Amino acid sequence: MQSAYIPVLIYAVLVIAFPAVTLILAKFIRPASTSVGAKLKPYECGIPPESDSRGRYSVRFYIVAMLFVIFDVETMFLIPWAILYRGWVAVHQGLFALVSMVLFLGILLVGYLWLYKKGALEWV
Amino acid sequence: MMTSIFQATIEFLKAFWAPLLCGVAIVAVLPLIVGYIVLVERKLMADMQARLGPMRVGPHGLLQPIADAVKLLIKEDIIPDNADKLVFWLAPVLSVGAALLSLAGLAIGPAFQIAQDINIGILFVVGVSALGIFGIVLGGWASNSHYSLMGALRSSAQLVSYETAAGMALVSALLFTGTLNIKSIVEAQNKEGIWFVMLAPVAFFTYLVASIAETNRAPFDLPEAESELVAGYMTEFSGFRWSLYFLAEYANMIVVASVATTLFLGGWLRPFAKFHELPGFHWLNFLDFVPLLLMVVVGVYCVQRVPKQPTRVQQLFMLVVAGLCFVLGLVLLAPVVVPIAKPFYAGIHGGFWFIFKVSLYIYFFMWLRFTIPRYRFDQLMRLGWHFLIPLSIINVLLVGVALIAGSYLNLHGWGLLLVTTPAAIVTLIVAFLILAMEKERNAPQDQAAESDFYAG
Amino acid sequence: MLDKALFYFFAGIAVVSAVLMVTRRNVVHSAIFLITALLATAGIFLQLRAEFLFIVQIILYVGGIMVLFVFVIMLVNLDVALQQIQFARQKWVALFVALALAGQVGLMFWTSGKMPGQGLPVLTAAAAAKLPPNSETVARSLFESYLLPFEIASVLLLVAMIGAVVMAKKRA
Amino acid sequence: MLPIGHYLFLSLALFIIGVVGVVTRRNVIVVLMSIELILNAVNINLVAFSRLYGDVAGQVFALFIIADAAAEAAVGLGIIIAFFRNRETVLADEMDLLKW
Repeated sequence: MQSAYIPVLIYAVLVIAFPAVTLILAKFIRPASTSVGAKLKPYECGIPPESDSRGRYSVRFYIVAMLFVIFDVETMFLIPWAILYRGWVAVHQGLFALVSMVLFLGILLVGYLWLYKKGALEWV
Repeated sequence: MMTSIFQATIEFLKAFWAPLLCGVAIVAVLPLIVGYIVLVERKLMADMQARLGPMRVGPHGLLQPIADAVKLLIKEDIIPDNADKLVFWLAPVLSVGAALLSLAGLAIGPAFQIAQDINIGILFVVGVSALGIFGIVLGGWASNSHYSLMGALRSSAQLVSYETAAGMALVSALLFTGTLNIKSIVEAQNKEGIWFVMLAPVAFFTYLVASIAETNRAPFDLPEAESELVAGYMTEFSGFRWSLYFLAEYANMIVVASVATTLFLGGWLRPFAKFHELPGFHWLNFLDFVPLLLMVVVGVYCVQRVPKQPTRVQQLFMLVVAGLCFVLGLVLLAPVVVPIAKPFYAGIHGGFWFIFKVSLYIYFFMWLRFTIPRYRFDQLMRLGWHFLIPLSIINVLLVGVALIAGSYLNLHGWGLLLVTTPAAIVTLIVAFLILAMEKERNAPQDQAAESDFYAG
Repeated sequence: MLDKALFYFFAGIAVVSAVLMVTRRNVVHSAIFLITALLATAGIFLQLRAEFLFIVQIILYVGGIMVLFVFVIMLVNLDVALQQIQFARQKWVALFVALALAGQVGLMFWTSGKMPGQGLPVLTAAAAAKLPPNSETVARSLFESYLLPFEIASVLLLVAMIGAVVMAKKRA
Repeated sequence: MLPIGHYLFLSLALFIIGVVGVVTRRNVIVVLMSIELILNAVNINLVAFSRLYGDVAGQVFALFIIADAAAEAAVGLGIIIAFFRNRETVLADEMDLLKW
């Protein structure tokens, strides 16, 4: 572990402890909850809940998350490219670097355009 | 044995006292800052709607955040019957933890940073703050209510859609910096003598829109659209748990504003910071006195308001606020005029400019919230997937082309504008083409429901 | 000393949450424990001086792939599923596989005549000095030595994108 | 300074847990998550050896493995969604038809 991360680790503990400890402390400060019955039901504008909420939802949410993962991978490959790009440009290798990235992005853009044409990105 | 542990602790504190102090300060002060941001937001909203806003607690409602905090702390804690107790407890903690932890990577001034000089700097901030999505989606799932789960799914769908655009905007800026280290990013802008907002305006715009959507602020506050979803993923959360989500939301706002400030607006640099380093006096160096001027104006305003206060206590309070402003002004003046204090210039003025820019960015968020009506969810997703993402990808490539052209023309600093501005203009033309295409595509929109791609 | 403590800390979290992930009934709890395990692994990466991979692990694995998992769990999560038997009748197969793998490693140590960990090369500071600045070195290696795999990765992603959409779309 | 064996053991432990998960769990989503665990174990090995030899190639390969895991998760979960729409279940042993 590089020493620069040790404060981060301690800070992480602090940051998780802060809300957790306050949540626990708040338990002692506030008056005990005496709620029963309807108050503890999920809020559905006053009507008793019809069903368990953990049911089926639209597949579109999956498509959004899936496309996000793919584009996220793409971004993570773009970032190392981006930080080296100026160095390559300075030694006039920029064109090669750009073409290799255009190829990478181009292949993915084919997929994007296919989705766009198919209407798979509607609503999405 | 005891002494050796004691010695090790001393060594440890010696090595890390500054970042640790920053950490403790952030955790201790941030809730307060967030409280006051909320107050400022309410006051601004009231002002724009010709109301007064909170006035009761303290002079001009200045103690309102503290009253709110106490209220939230002692409120009844309701856990719904069918909730998953462990996850219900964990989710708000996760949300606030991710938002606060990501602050560790940011540098308020050259010295105020918890993760000093880490190699992955900006990615650390972006990556860790993205983990907050689990707080949202798990919180919505745990409360076992339709509104919560729907709000959580919507919110996280929105977050992930705009994260890609934000990431691409980030890449555009990183093309100029050549590093991920936060300090080096700011230094690169100092060396270049020009902020990246000028060199990559389209990326800044993309990041701006994406960051509003990522923080669930109006006009993209779909997850909490009261008229449709009650309060989205927070519906079942009350009292202190709710306030943790609230804290996370505002902390996230600070995070995105800081990232934008660091990447595009020159971080802690003063405008035209290059002239400060030059020997002799340049007329642009009057900017060194702007902080003082600002403080004096606020102080004088407070003094002038003193007679209008109804009670003695409030008058005294106003005077104290004015005095604080003057003292702050003096502190900000010292590094400019007192020779001994010169080494602290970067620290003190850096902090001022950074906070100033972050405040402006957040002010812009608020302004938008008071001005623009809410989007519909499909409009929001279309804006993200059909407009921002292709635009930002094209922008990355065009900025790359511009940089190559710049290297052949041997351009630096302000000269780079010669190549980046045409690139930005081309990107804008592409943007208008995309918009026109979208408009044509969406013209016969009513039949769309029948040919639903994912139905069934 | 600190290195060792941190390793055991992260490794402990990783193993414990991995076990919990496999044994929990509730899929959402499993996902939470997998996230913990992945974050602990990110800590191990950091300890191994792979800063860039640490953040890639957090952004891609935890912030990307796990979000996808959680989404799908939300989409298909019926409470009926919780009441069903969660474990297949293949306990013996699992035990056999685990024992075989462990036995193989044990045999390796038995034949080498050394205790686990002994005699193996130690991670030296000299080797670590070659790694930073990490993002830059990784980027250099990626684009100078592994450019072709990089381009092929985009084909893989394209296939994944189209395949997943075709899977999820309604049947004609 | 730790010997490489520690990391190999950690990796092995995660690998075995992953394999046990794949073999024993009925829920396909958990099976996929166990596969992620296995891939993760591989990554630990790669990064540990990259640290041992001071060569970043291992980290680059770990990067590729993560990209691969993303693709695998996308397609795998797509299959699960398609399966769930038809059978209203995500249990592996109910996947007993080649075509439905």
